[in-house]
Amino acid sequence: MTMTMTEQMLADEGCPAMTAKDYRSDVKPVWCPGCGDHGVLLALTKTLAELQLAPEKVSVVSGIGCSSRIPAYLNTYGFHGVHGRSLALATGLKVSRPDQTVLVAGGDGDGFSIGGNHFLHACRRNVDLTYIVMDNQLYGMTKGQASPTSAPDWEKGKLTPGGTGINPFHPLVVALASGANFIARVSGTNANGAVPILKEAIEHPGFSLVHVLSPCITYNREQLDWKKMVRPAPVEATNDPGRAARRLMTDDNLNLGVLYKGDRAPYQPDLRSRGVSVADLEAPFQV
Amino acid sequence: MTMTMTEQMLADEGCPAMTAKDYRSDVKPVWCPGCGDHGVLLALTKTLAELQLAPEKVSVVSGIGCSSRIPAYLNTYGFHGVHGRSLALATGLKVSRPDQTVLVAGGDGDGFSIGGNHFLHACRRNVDLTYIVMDNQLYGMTKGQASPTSAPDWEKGKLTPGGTGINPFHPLVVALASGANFIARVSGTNANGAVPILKEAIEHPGFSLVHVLSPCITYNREQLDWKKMVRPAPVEATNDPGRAARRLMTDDNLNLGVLYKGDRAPYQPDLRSRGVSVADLEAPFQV
Amino acid sequence: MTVPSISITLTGSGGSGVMTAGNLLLEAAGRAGWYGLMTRSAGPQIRGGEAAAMLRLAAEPVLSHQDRYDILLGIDWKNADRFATEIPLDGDSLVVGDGEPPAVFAEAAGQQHHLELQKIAKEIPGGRPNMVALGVAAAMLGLPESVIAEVLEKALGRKGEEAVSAGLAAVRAGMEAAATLPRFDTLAVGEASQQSAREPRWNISGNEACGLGAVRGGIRFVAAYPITPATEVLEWLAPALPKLGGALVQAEDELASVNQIIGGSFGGTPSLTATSGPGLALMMESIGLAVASETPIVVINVMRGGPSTGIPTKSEQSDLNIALYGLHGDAPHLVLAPLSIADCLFTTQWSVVLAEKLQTAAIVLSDQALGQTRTLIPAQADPGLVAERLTAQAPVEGNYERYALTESGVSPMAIPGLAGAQYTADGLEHTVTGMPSSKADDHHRQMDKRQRKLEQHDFGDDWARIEGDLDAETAVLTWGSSYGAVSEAVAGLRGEGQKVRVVAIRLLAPAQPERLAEALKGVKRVLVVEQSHGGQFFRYLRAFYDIDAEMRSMAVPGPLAIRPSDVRKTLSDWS
Amino acid sequence: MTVPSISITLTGSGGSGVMTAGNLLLEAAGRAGWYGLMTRSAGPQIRGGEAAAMLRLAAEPVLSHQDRYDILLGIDWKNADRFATEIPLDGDSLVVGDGEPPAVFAEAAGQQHHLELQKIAKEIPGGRPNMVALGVAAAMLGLPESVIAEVLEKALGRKGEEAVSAGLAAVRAGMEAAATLPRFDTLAVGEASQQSAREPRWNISGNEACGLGAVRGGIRFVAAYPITPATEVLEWLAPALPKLGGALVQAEDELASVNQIIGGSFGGTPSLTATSGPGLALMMESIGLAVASETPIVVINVMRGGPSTGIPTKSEQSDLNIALYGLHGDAPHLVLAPLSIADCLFTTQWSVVLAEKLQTAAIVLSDQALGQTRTLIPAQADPGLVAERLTAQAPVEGNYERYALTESGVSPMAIPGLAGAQYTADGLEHTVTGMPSSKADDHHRQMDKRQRKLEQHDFGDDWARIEGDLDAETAVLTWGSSYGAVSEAVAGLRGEGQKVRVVAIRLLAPAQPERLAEALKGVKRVLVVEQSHGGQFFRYLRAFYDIDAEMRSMAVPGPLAIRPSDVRKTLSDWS
Ligand SMILES: Cc1ncc(C[n+]2csc(CCOP(=O)(O)OP(=O)(O)O)c2C)c(N)n1
Ligand SMILES: Cc1ncc(C[n+]2csc(CCOP(=O)(O)OP(=O)(O)O)c2C)c(N)n1
Ligand code: SF4
Ligand code: SF4
Ligand SMILES: [Mg+2]
Ligand SMILES: [Mg+2]
Repeated sequence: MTMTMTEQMLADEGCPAMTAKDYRSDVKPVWCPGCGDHGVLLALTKTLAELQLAPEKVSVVSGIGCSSRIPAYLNTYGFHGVHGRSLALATGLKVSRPDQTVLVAGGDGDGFSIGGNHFLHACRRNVDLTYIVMDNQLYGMTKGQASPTSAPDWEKGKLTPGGTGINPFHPLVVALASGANFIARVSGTNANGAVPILKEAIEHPGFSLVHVLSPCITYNREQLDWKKMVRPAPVEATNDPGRAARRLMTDDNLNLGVLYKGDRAPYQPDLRSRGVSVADLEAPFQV
Repeated sequence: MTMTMTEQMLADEGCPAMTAKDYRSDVKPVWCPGCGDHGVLLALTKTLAELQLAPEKVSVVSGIGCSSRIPAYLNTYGFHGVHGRSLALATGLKVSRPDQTVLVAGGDGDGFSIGGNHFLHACRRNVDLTYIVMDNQLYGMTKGQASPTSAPDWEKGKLTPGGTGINPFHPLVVALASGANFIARVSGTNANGAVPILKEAIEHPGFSLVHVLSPCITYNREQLDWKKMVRPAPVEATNDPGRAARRLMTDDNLNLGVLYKGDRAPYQPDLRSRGVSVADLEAPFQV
Repeated sequence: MTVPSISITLTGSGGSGVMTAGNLLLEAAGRAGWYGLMTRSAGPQIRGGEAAAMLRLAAEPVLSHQDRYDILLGIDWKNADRFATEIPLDGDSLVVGDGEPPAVFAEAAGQQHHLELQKIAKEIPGGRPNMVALGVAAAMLGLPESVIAEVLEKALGRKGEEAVSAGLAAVRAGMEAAATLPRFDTLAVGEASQQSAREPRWNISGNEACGLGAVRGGIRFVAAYPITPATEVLEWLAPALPKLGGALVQAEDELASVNQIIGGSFGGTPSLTATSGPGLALMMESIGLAVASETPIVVINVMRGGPSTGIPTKSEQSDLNIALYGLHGDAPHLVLAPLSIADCLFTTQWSVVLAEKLQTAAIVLSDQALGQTRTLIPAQADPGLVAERLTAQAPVEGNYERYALTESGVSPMAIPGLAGAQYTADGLEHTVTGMPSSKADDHHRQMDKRQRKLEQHDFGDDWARIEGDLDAETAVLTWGSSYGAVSEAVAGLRGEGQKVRVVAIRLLAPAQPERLAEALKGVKRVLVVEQSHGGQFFRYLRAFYDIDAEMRSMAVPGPLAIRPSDVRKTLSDWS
Repeated sequence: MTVPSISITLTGSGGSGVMTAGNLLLEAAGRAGWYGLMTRSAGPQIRGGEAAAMLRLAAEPVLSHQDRYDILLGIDWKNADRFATEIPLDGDSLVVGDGEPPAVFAEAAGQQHHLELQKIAKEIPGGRPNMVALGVAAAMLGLPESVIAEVLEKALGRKGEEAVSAGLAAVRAGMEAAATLPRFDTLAVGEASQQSAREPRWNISGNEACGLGAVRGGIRFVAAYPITPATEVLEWLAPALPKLGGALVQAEDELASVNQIIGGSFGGTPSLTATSGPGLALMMESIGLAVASETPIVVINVMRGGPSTGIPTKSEQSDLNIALYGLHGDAPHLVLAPLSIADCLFTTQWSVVLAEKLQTAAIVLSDQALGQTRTLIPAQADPGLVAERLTAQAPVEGNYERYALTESGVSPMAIPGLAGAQYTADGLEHTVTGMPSSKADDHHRQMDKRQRKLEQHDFGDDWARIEGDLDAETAVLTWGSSYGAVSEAVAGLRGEGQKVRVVAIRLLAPAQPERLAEALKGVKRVLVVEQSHGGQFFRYLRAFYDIDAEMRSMAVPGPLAIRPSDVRKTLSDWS
C-alpha cells in the first residue's frame, strides 16, 4: 500500500500514521452484501486517515435506517439516535464541544422525510458539521417504501402501489435555498473518488452536505446502474448562490463533485469564560 | 358600496350575493389594535366574497400563534390545531374531501420553524391548498422571540439577546426549491391590494403559497415601515422555475405580487368507488 | 385441555429459502384440515441473514406456541445457534438436517438425524434444498403429497410449469429421504381433513387482520409513516383502500400522519393510522388534539421491544403506559387490545366504531407477536359493526353548538359542507360553540363532558374475554397477546382438574371496575400476567380497580414470548 | 397558625399600567420588610387587554394566596368582571376605584369608595393613573412614602429625573386622595421593617428560580423552543449562560431542542431544556433515547391547563401522567416537582445533580402558578449541590464497556476526547459495549441495570417535605404547587387545635414506598390533594404505594388555584 501525502508527512516526522483500518471498529455491518453503504464506510475511514484525525476527536451522529448504522462500524465516538433527529443531536454536541470534529450520517428517509425540518434549519444555522446522506431513494430498513427522493413513478414502494405521484425532493436545491455552506455529491460505489470530496467537506467551515448515491441492491437493483451513469460535474464549484441555484435546478442527480462552496461564517457560540460566577447572577433578585 | 363583478353576475341571476361581512363570524379578534393580521382577515373575507364561495364549502385550518387565531373570525368551517401541523391536517382534509376549498393560515414560526417539515412536503406533494403565512419575523403569541425569518441582527428576540446570528429563512426560495406551484407576496397593511392575489392563489390548482408581510406592532414597531417600503414586483409572474429561482434568490422581501405560477398537476387520490366490497378483499386469505 | 399439536422449526442461512418453505408448510397444513401458526425470526442482517420459521400445527385453532419443539429441521446450520433461546428442545425432540447441528441443539435433543439436503437437491434439475426440506417435514408430519402439490401449484404457478414440477420433484425426494425418520403424525391428518377441511379457513397475520378490521369498521382514509413491526398493516391497506373508494397517504413523518387523519376525520371520513412505539410517542401531542377537539381517530400501535428504538423486530407489551397515560393534561380516551391474531379483526373494527361513536381517539395495542405471526383460523364472518357518527343534520336551527353539553357527552358534529353549522374545532379549551375560553366554568364543563362520554357508554360484554371455572378461587388476569399463553396454560391446568378462571381485558380504557369485580366474584388469588419489565398492567389495575383478592404480578419482558409452561409454573408455585 | 397578611388586587384595562403598579407595590413591600407574592391575570387579548395584579403581602414568607381579597383597587373597571372568579370578595372587602365597579364586585364587597384617579393624574404633569393608584394602595397598607420613592427611583431612574418626580408626585396625590379611606395596616410595617428588613430578601419568580437552580446545579448548555408559561425560564437563562461560559440555542422545535441537549450532554456538558405540556409531548420519544442511551438530561415542564393547547396562561397539575408514564417501553427515569417558588431553586438544582449522577432523564414538574408568580423570599444561599458525573478516566485499560453491569447500575461514561474509550451510544437495546442486540439476556440485563440505578440510589430526606403533628391521625398528601394551599390550610387547622400532618412529595419517581409508609405512621385518613381533573396523583399513589389508611381524593382541575379554605372544608367535611 502506498502512503498518502499526510501519512508520508507524519512518517517523516516520526509519528505513527493512522491507516484507514484504524478507523474501523470490529463490529460487522448488518448491511446486505453489495449495499452502497459499504463503500461509504470505506470512503469515510480512508478520509479520516487522510485527515489523520485522532479517533477520539471525531464523533459520528446518526438516526435510524440501514445507512444510520454506520457509527458503530467506526472506531470514533458515535451516537445512534432516534429516527430523523441526528442533525439536532449533532448541533448540540458541536456547539458545546467545538473541539470535536462532528460528522452526521444517515439516509434519505431519515434526513429528508422525518428529519426535513432539522435539515432546513441546520443548513441555515450553519454549524460546522459535515452531513453525509446515503441516498438510495427509498427506505431500506423498513423493507422498501418510497422516500422523498423516490421517482414519482417508482411502483415498488410498498405503501405507494401506483407510484408516489409526487415531485421528488431535491436535497441539493433545498440545501442551497436554505443556506448550506458546502454542497457536494459523491458515489457510494466509488470510495476512492469520494475521499477527496469528503475531506474537503470536513475541512470546509460551516454546514457541509455530501449527497451520496448509495444503491440499495435489495429493494431497487436498478440503482446498480448509477455506477455507469454518474459523471464528474462539468464545471468547477461556484461560490455564487445564484449561479449554483441555476445549475442545481437542472441537475439530473448524476453530477459528482463539489457543486457549491460558500463562505458564510459558521454559527458557534463563544464559550470562553467571562469571569462571572453563579453567585454574581443573584444580584438582580435582591430587593 | 359598489358591487364586484361576481356579485353583479349573481345579482343578475337573482341570487343574493354574499358580501365580505358574511364571511366574518361574530368573534372578536384577540389581536392588538394595529396588528397586520386585521388586514389579512379583511382581505380574506373580501376575497371569499369575490369568489362567492358558500361559507360551508370553505375550511380554514391553522396552527398556534397570533395569526393562527384567524379561523374563528371567519364564518367558514375551521380547525385551530396544534402548533406547526396545520398543513398536515389540511392535507388530510383536502385529499379526503376534495370538494372543500381548503385554506391554511398561520405565522412564520408556526409554518417555518416547528412546521418546516410539513411546509417542505406540502410544497412537493402539491395538494390543492392555499397557504397564507402572516410573516412578522417573530413569535408574537409567546411575546417576542426570533423566528426563522428574523433578521440575524435583531437584538430584541428574548432568547437571542445579541441577535440570532443566523441566516434568515427565505420561504419563497424554499417553496420554489421544494416544488410549490404558486408563489406570491402581499402586504397585510393593504387589504385591497391583497384581494386579487389571494383570489388567484385560491383559484390556482395545487399548492399555493401567499407570503404576507404582516407587521407586529407590539414586538417590532419598525415593521410599520414595511407599508412604505413594499412595491409591486417589477416583472410578471414566471412559470419557469429556473428564472424564478434567480429572481427569488435576490428578492429583498419587499416585492409584492405573483412571483411564480407553475403548472404541475395537483396530488389528489381518486376516490371514486371501484365497485369492490369489503367482503371481496377477504379472498386472498382463504386457504 | 391442551390441543394436540406438533411444533416444528425450519432454519437456514440467508438465501436458503427457509421462509418460503415455512409458508408452504403452513398453507399445506391448512389445506389438510389443520390449524396452526407460524412465527418468523431472523438475525441482525437487514436481509439475507439466517432465519427461522417456527410453526405449530394443530387439530384446532391455537393462540400461542408450545413450550418446546418436536422437530428442528435445518436446511443448513450456519448461525442457527443464535435462535437457541427461541427454540427449546428436550429429550423428545428430534433434530434433522444437513451437517452437524450446533452443539446447543445437539445436546438438548433426544435424537439427531443427518440428511444430505444439499446433495439431494443438486441431483434434481432446478431442485432447491428448501423444497427438499419441505418434503422431509411433510413426510414426518404425515401431510399427503397431493396437498403439497396443490400448494406448490398455487405458489409457483406464475413461474411456469417447470418451476412447479422441479419443486414437486424436490419435495418428493425429501419425502423419500425421510422414509426412515420417525413420524410425528399424531394429528391424524386423514381424519382432520375429513372432519373439518370443509370448514373454510384463513391464513392471515395480525397486521392483515387489523387492516381488514379497519375497513370493516368503516375506515376509508389512512395516513401513515412506515415502522417495524406495523408496516404490514399499512401495506395491506395501501392497495385495499382505493378499491373501496378510500385512500392511503404516506406521510413525511408521524406528526404529519396523525394530523392528516385528524383532518380526514374532521371532513367526515373515518380515519386511522398505524405505528409502533417511537411513532406513537411522536403522535401523542396531536392525539390530545383529537381528544380536546372531539375528532374521532384510531391509532393502531403494534408494540415492539422498548424503550427508545429498543428491539424493533421483537414483541413486548410495554407501551401500555404511554397508551393509557401518555397524553398531557387530563385527556380521557379509548385504549383497546386484541387478544389474538383473529381478534385483531374484531378489536380493530370495534375500536373504529367506538372512536366514531364517542368522538374521541382510540389507541389499539397490538404487538409484534400478533402482527407478524401468520395463523390458520376459521374464516371470520363480518359482525357488521360499522362506524356511526352522530352528525348535525340539515336544516340547522339556531346557533350551532359543536360542543353542546348533552347528557351523553356526545354532541352532534357538523361535517364541512353542512350549511349554517360552520364552526372552528379547537384544541384550546372552549365554550360550547368552540370559542376559546380560559374560564373555569367552561373548562370544567368540557372536561366533565369528555369524561362523561366514556363513563356513560355501555360497552357491553366485549370489554373482556372470560373463561374457565365459575367457582374458581384462582384467576389469571391478563391482556392482549399474553392471553394466548395464559389460555393454553389454564386449559392445561383445568385438564388436570384444577379450577382456574381467566379474565383477558380487551377494553383497557376506560376502566370497567364493576364489570371486573363481577368477573372476579369468589376469586381469592389473582395472577396478573403481562409482557413488560415494570409490571405496567399490574400497576394500572391497582390504580383503577378495587380487587378484593391477593394479587401477584408475573411481568416478563420480551423479546421471548411468554410460554404457557411459565404461567403454569407460576400458578403452581403460588401456594 | 396562618400568617397575618393582606390581599389586594389592582385591575385595569389595556395600557393602564396595572402590572407596573403591582410590581412596584411588591418591590416596595419587600423594602419595607414584608414578604408576599404577586400573580398576574389577563384577558384573552394578546396585549393591551384588561389585566389584574393580585398581591398578598405578609409579615412572613407565604406560599399561596388567601381565600379572599381585602382590597380591590380598579384603575378603571373596563372588563374587570372577567376576573370575578379569581378575586373573591366578602363583607370585609373594600372596592376602591374610578367610576362604578362591576355589579359582581359591588354586590360582594362590604364597602365601596370612589376616587377620581384619572382626574387626579391629569392634574399632575406627566402623572399617570396607575401611579396614583399605587399611592392609594401604599396609603391604605401603610407603606411609607420613602420606600415608594426608593422603588420608583430604581425602576424609573433610567428614564430620567423628570419621570421619577412625575411618578412620585402622582403617588403622593394618590396617598392624599386615600386619606379618608380605611387603613389595612395590620402588618405593622414599622415593626416589620425594623425586625426583619435587615434580613436580605429576593423578589423572584418560579421560572427565574428554575433558571438559577439550573446553573447552580451545573447546567451550561440549554436548547429550547419558547412556550407559555415556560418561556421566562429560558429568557432568564439566555443572557445568563454566556456569562458563565455556556450557551443557549433557540431550536427550531421541541424535537430539536431535546435532541440538542442530548448531544450537549453526550459531549460532557450538563444540559437542560424547558417547555410546557405540548412541547413535553413532542419530546417524549427522545427523552426515551436519553433513558436508553443513559445520557443525562433535565427537562423542566412548566404545566398549564390541558389537554391539548388547553389554557396556556393558567395553571394545572395535569401533566403528572405524561411525566411519569409517557415514555414508550419500560423507561425508568426521574420525576421531581418543586413545592414552592423558592423550592424551584432547590428542586431544579437537585434534579440536575440526580440526572447527572444517575445518567438518566429528569423531568421537573413546575407549573404556571409557581413559574409566573413573583414572590418575596429570604435570600436563598446556594446549598452547593453540583453535577458530578461518573466519567471514564484516562488511561483506559482494555475494552471499554460503556454499559458495564455495575452493582450500582451506573457505569463510567466516556466523554468524547478520551482516547481509547470510543463507543457508540445507542437507543437500540445493546450489549455492555453498546453494540445493538436483540438477545433476551442483553435486554434483561440492561433493563435491570437501568431500573437498579434508580432503586439503589439513596435519595435521602429531600424526597418530601413533612410537617405537622407526629401523632396526627389525619394526613394530607400532596405534591408540587398544591403544597402551598395545603400548608396554609393545615396551619390554620392546627392553629385551631386539630392534629394534622402534611406530606408533600418532591421526588415523584422513582416511588419511595418505604419512606412514605414511615412518614404516614399512625395515620388513619389520608386526603390526597392535587390540581387535576382525573385524580392523576391519587391514581399514582394507589399504583405504587401501599397506604394503610382510608384515602380520599380531592382533585380539582384548574384554572383557578386551589384555595386553603377548600382544603380546610374538605378536611372538616370528612367525618
Ligand atoms: C419515529 C420513527 N418512525 C419510523 C421508524 C421506522 N424507520 C426506521 S428506518 C426508517 C427509514 C429509513 O430510511 P433511510 O433513512 O432512507 O435509510 P435506509 O434504510 O434507506 O438507509 C424508518 C421509517 C422509526 N424507527 N422511528
Ligand atoms: C408544541 C408547541 N410549542 C410551542 C408552543 C408555543 N407557541 C405558541 S405560538 C408560538 C409561535 C408563534 O409564532 P408565529 O407562528 O410566527 O405566530 P405569531 O404569533 O407571530 O402570529 C409558539 C412558539 C406551542 N403552542 N406548542
Ligand atoms: S436493504 Fe438496501 S439499503 Fe439496506 S442494507 Fe440492504 S442494500 Fe443496503
Ligand atoms: S403581538 Fe404582534 S402579532 Fe400578536 S396580535 Fe399583537 S401585533 Fe399582532
Ligand atoms: Mg434510504
Ligand atoms: Mg410570527
